[in-house]
Amino acid sequence: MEYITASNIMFVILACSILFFGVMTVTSTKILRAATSLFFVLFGIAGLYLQMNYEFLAAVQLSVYAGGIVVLFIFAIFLVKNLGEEKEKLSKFKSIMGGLAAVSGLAISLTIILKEKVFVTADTVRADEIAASIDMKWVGDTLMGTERFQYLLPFEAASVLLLACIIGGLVVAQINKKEEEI
Amino acid sequence: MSLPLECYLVVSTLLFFIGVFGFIVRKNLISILMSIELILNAASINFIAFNRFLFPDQLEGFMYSLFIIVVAAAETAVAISIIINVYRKKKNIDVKSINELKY
Amino acid sequence: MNILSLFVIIPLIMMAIIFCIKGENKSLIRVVMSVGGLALLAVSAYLTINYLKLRSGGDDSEFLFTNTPLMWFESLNIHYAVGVDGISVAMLLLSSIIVITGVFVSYAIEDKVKEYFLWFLMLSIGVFGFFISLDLFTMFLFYEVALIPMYLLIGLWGSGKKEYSAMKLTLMLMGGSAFLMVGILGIYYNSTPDGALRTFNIQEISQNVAALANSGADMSWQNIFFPLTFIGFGVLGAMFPFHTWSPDGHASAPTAVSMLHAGVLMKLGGYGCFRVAMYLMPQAASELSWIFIILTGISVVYGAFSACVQTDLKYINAYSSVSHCGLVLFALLMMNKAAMTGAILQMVSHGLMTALFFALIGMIYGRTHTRDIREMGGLMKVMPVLCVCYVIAGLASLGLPGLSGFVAEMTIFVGAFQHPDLFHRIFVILGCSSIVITAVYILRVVGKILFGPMQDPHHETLTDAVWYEKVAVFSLIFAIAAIGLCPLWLSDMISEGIENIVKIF
Amino acid sequence: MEFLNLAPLVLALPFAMFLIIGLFGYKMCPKFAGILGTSVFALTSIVCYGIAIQYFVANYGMEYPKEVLFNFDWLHITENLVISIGFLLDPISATMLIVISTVSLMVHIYSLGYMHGEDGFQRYYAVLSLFSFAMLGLVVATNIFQMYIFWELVGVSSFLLISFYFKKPSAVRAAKKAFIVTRFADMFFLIGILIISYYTQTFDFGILTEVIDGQVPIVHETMGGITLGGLSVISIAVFLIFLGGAGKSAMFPFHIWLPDAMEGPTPASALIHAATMVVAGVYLVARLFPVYSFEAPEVLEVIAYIGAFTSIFSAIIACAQTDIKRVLAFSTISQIAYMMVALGVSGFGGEEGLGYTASMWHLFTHAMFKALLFMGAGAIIHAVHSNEMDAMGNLRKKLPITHATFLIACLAIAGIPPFSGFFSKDEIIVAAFEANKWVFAVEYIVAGLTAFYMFRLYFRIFWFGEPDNGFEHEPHEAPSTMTIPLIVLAAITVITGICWAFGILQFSQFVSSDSLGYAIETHWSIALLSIMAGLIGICVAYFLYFKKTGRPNTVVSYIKRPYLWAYNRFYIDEIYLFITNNIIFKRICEPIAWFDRHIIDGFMNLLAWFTNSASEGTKEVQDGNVQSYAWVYIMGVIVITLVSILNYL
Amino acid sequence: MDYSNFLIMNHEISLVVVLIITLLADLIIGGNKKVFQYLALGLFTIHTVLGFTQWGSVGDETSFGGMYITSDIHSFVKNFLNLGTIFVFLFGFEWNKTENQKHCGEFYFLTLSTLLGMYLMISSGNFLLFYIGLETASIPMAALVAFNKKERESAEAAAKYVLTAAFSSGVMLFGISLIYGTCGSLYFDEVLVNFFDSPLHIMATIFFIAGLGFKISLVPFHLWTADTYQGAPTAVTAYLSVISKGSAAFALMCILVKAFSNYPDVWQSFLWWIIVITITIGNLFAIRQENLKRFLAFSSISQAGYVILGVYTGTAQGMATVVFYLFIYMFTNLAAFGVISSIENKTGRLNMDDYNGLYSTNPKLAFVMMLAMFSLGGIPIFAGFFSKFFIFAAAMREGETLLVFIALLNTVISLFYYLKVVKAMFIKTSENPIENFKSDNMTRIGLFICTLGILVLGLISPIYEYINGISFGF
Repeated sequence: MEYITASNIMFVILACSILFFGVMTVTSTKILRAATSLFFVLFGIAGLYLQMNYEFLAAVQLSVYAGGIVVLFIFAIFLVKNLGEEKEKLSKFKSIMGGLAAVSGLAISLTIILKEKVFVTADTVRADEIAASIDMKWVGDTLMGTERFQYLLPFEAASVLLLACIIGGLVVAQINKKEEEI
Repeated sequence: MSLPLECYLVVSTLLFFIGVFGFIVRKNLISILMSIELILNAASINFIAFNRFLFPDQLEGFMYSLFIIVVAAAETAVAISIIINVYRKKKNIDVKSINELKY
Repeated sequence: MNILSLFVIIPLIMMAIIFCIKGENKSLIRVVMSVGGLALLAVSAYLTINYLKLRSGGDDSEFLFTNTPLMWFESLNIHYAVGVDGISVAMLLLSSIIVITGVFVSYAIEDKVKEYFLWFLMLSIGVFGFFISLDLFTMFLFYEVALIPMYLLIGLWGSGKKEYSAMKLTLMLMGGSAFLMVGILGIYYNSTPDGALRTFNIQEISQNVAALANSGADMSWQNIFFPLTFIGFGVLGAMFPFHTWSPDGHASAPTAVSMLHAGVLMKLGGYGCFRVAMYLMPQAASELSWIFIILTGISVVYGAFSACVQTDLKYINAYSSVSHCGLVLFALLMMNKAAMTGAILQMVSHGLMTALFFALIGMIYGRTHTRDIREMGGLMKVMPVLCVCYVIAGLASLGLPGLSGFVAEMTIFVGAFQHPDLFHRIFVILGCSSIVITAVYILRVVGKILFGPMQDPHHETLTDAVWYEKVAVFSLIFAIAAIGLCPLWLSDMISEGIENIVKIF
Repeated sequence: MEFLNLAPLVLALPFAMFLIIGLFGYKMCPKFAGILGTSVFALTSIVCYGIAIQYFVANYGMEYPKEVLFNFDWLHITENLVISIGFLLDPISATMLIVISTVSLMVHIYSLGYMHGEDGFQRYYAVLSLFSFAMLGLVVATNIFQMYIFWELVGVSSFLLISFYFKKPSAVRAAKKAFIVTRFADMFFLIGILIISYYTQTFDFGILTEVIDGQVPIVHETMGGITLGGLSVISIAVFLIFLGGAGKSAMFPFHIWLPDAMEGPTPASALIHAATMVVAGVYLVARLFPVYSFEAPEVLEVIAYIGAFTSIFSAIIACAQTDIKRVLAFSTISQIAYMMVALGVSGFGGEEGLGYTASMWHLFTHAMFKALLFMGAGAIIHAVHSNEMDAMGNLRKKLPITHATFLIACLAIAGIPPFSGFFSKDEIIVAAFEANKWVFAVEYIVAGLTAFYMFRLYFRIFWFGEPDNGFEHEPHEAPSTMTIPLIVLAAITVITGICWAFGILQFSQFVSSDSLGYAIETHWSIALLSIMAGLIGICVAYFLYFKKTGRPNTVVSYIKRPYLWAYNRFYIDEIYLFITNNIIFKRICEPIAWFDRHIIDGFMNLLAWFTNSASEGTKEVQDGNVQSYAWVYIMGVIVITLVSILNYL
Repeated sequence: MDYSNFLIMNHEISLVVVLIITLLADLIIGGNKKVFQYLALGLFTIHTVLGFTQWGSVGDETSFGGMYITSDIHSFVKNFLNLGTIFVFLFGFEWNKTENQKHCGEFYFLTLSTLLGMYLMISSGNFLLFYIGLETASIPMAALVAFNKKERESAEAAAKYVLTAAFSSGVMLFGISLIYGTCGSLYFDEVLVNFFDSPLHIMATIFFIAGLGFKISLVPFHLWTADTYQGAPTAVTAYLSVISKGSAAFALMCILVKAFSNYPDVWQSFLWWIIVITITIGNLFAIRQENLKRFLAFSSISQAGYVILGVYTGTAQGMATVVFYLFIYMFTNLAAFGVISSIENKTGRLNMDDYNGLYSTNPKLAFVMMLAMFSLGGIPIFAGFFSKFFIFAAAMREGETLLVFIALLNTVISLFYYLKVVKAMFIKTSENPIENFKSDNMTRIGLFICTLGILVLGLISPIYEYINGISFGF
């Protein structure tokens, strides 16, 4: 009975919604609806982060993911003519094959993960304490430091990645005049 | 008493395979890309959950999730531009339209 | 510089010169090739004489003319180490004879002469390098160097279904070398006592193996790697049932390539079988020899029987090679001095005589444009020189005394029959039956194409051999007869080499 | 002059001639080549005579020693087994030297005329020299392997001579047949050598045939008591060696090659297929006689039976042949079988060894008169251009010298005194009579048959009446190069017979099983019997063939079936043909070749095909759909995980 | 914060400098493609040369608290990646000048940024940096693949590539998350300590290697390879097949040694099977290919199998052979791509049938191609023989007789299709052969160096000995 706490109920609600909208994302016949479901999934995940006291991450998740990426999707959907209205039916064969892969994978992974006894020993109380004490400075230091467990280098690398991706994306998406004529 | 780690793992694993399922069954490229987001998020949840419950001393999983989000954004941008490119060539973004190269 | 390295260096220089010759200056290329070939022959003759001198001077080290091994890949302890014993000297002599005669026969090549000779030289480098190597790695390297030119030589200058044959030959031989590489690496890693430096040097490996065996170490690794190595080389030695590249390959190859391939390259198989497989893994060789005796015994008889009903001249000769080379391996497996000496003699003899055969077949084919024995007849009348030579080749092949084949076969039969085990002796008797079958197919051909009435009126106007063909053919016959009439120097030279090997069994 | 020192010349001269004429003959004028070959061989003959005579003279009345005139190592096979080339002189080799050099010289001379104008005249002489070299080398062999070497060489020169008219398919066939059949027998010879040498560790005749205390010690000690499948190894070995000899000497069932070998030039037949090479088998058995006699008497008995059977068998066939050379060929087989019988029934030492002496003596006389017969036949063929009896008849006036010499030879072979054949044959019959009555009976009948078919031949050629269609052109006597050898040989036939009759230079004084000379008493009782048989044969032949009558046909019509069988040589050739064509080629070679192309090679091609079709078959995996890629991907991960986990557990 | 940490990153820093200058130069002189290319190429060559000098060899160092690792072998690998990239640029020079290729500057920029990603991937000591490096190496690559904008194939190839890349990075992330969960850290050194063989570890490793296997194109994670190679511009294909694959293979080896080497059985057991099927499937698919780029794609899959054979051993010798193999493979495969791209640029022909009779019209190109094929097939005296031999030697040392045997049998199949190319060029004749032409100078320089490399690299033992001396393993 001690599991019935507000946060746990919250978790269940979030988990259910994540999974529900996840399923919706991959099954809904209308692509806009799928995008919306994806938005809710991401939203739910942000909720999970919040619940785990990682407010910063939740914020990033919301702003970048839900705010950026999903919007990108929606723009793309609109860019592609008529896609918004098209109905997408799942082919039976694919569903069976996909289901087979997903279910068997799920079965195996879950069995393995749940059988692992490592997690039981977790010191939850201490974890809660530390989680409660995360502040922005710590996050900032971690992101900007050069010591162990600090992430300046990946941060810098990610900047190159982003730059390259922007340029790459531009190159690919750029419309050549000649091409238009064709 | 908070819920055990396993709950999070179950959610993430389910989400992961929902994503996999989506990747395999969806018909158009953008939906497929969306399925990938599910997969990435599943991993993200894992990192966060592990960090939060098992190794709270450092922000490793936290940071990882952060970078996943960043990379996912970049990736999505490039992928969508490529999809648009495909659309221009084939007037279509059905996954079936990109199987000229085979065998 | 070590005299042995000349065998690799001379062809390399020749390659360089020919590579630098601008355009298709055929006559110049031919001159270069002939001069180089003669130089090789001279070097091998010089080597032989000096070798015999040194031996009679009482030098009894296992290998002569060794160099100080040049370190190549230090971490794997790979050296460039050369040296010869009587066996390698014999093989080198054989190779240089075949190469020079091959050059003369190749005068007939008119198309892409430059490329032809470049590949031809690469083949020769492989062959010579293989025989002088004392290091397993370089040996294997040269082995493969010798194999690959075959593909292009057959594919480009061959005849008939050349593409198929070239591919088949290359793939099967490379399949063999796949076996071989495992075997060589297996030897390399297993032959060393714990803690000692691993080595590719044949002599050192042999000593190490002996030391291991004496110390009672587990030698069962040999049971894996001996068959692999033996089969690996056996493929090239046309051992049943891995011989089927040989008929197709030889049939499609251009004349000189057939000569070189059957005359020398197939000898690499036999040489490798004992220099690597048997010499380095004597325990397994004794234990497992029976399997291969059965296989090679089958080869001997089977090849001969198959040759009896072939209609293509080259097929007949190819199957005859299967039979003769089978005899080589068969004799090697008897593992006594006499039989092994016979085996090496047989290699030399078969090399010469099959080269002669292929040369003659090529010349006949070049004139009649057919190799089908049903379409020829009575050629003796129009080209007596070639045909008499063909008869001599045939007689050598069926073991006429006074020609090399007899010496080799008799040494093998008598030697092999000294084996104390009844099973082996029975197989020797089986092997003896091949001499009859050989007579059948040789005479069948001689009777059909050289004797009898003319089959095709167009053949009436054919011409006899031209000078370079005569040079090639006569020198081969001279060598065959020289060995056949006075075999003692050769057989003694070889058996001295064998002595070192036999004592480890 | 010490001829023994010239021994190397005996081998060297003919070999040199072979090389010289063979390599440069095509540049010489044919006549020069012929005369060169002949004269050099004449020199060789002189050396041979000199050696033989000196040997016999020097040792007359004593035990004839085995003298090794020279012996050098040719090939070391093992420490003990060394093949050497040498010159062994003992009574039988000395006799053979005489036989070979005489007949060969005669043939050399004869061929000058007979082969005149033929294509390949030089080639003929080259091969003739090779043959002489090989045959001489064979008889003087100091060890069994040297013998084998020259054995092979005579085989090949026989092949080359039979196929001399290489444009004639029948000649080529005959040559192949001769070579392959003898080669088949040689294989047994080789195996026999292998077995003997394996145990005794020697090839040397001197050691192998050394007799001490009624046994051959080296053989007895190393091989005695060892059995294989119930047979003693000695018997097996020496029987195999005998088989080798049987092949060369055309014993049943290896006899089939000899009649066909008559396709070669007639002088070559005279030399090789009548006088010298074919008796190599007899010589071989005689050479190893002590081993047979002491260590394997049962084999000797088998030899006697085989000989007896062969002799009657071929004599019967000879009666029905119409080709004169074939008649002579079968007669040769029959006569060689006689010699074999003689060896087979012989004991060892002194009178016991009568068969041995008789065999060698018959070998000698037979060589002379059979060569004579062949050369006579050659002269006849030369005259009428046909081998068939039907094309002949009534030739006695046209070919007087041939007729006379031929008659002498016929009388000799029919066993009519005082010609040489009578004595040699008589001794054989005596020896047979003393050893084995069955064999005696057979040989006795054969003596009669011999007289019959020889005189059938004689009458048919020289009397009978001219052929129905007349001659193509008028027959005339051969040139002197051909008639002189006839006369010489006829003279030898007569003189040796008379010498024997008067007991001068009796053969048994020179050749005996134990190398000690002894005197032979003619057994007149048996001799009379055999003369009777000969006379009866002659009478029958006279009755049937003296004049052209219907009598032969009448007789034939009585015995139609046997006659047909005999005429077709009891279908042995057909059986062989069946075996080679239908069994060896069709049932063995072709299936093997098929197996090789389709199963072994097919397997390799199958591998290639399999790889290719695997390649084709798997291409659907890559169907171009990125989702199926992902499916494969994730399934790969799942399967690998599953397998790894199961593996881990 | 200690910025001195950056000081050991000589390669990366100089590359970033080149990257920035290129970007700027593109803005300024991008219109003049020739000058721009010379500039970029020159700069990058300087960077490469610097890498080979003393300045480039940093020695064994770590910085950022173990996040970044470098050593001589890392430097060497980076150097040869540079070298390979130079070849790619040389072969792409002509293509970049064409009208269709409007984004010459971006081509250089993107290529160099992926190269930077590979540097980081190789040198990472932490899964996060590794991930970033991997993504930097693969996402811009998708854009590169789509560079042939006129061709439908290029777009399709890019789409397949990017989707599969994203999918596989998802799988890999899931694996890394589990590794994190079980080992408690993302630093390799800590993973090494905490890693053991529980089912979860095994699963995590498999997910992780699957993600990386995508880049090395191991079967069954390889299916994108052929399509992408075929559709991508030839220069990019070359880059993908050599540089990208090589760096990933080396990274895999580093991680396996650095992070998972305490329980090698965990990964060896399934790598064994992956090697077998990779080599086999690669060969089987290559047999029937007609398009040469597609053909080389499958050939590179099977080559990857051989590389992993060396990785599989996990020993220092194994690493030496892997690096040596990749080094040789770079020269060899790039020579092949050089020929293909020069012919494609001139005639646009790519099929094996088009190459019929090439020797009679363009003997030099045919000769280079033949050498490349022989070297790929492992024929002595060409360099490929040595690299294969050493790989097998390394594997045999671990007693993997069966594996080596299977791999060797597969070389026979591979020889079959390599010889098919040789056959087309030398033996077959054609009605309509590729006419004789002169390649541009850049291609010729590149091909010349590659040919030289094929011919002599194997024979020069110090190279292997050097690599062997600086390798590490467990």
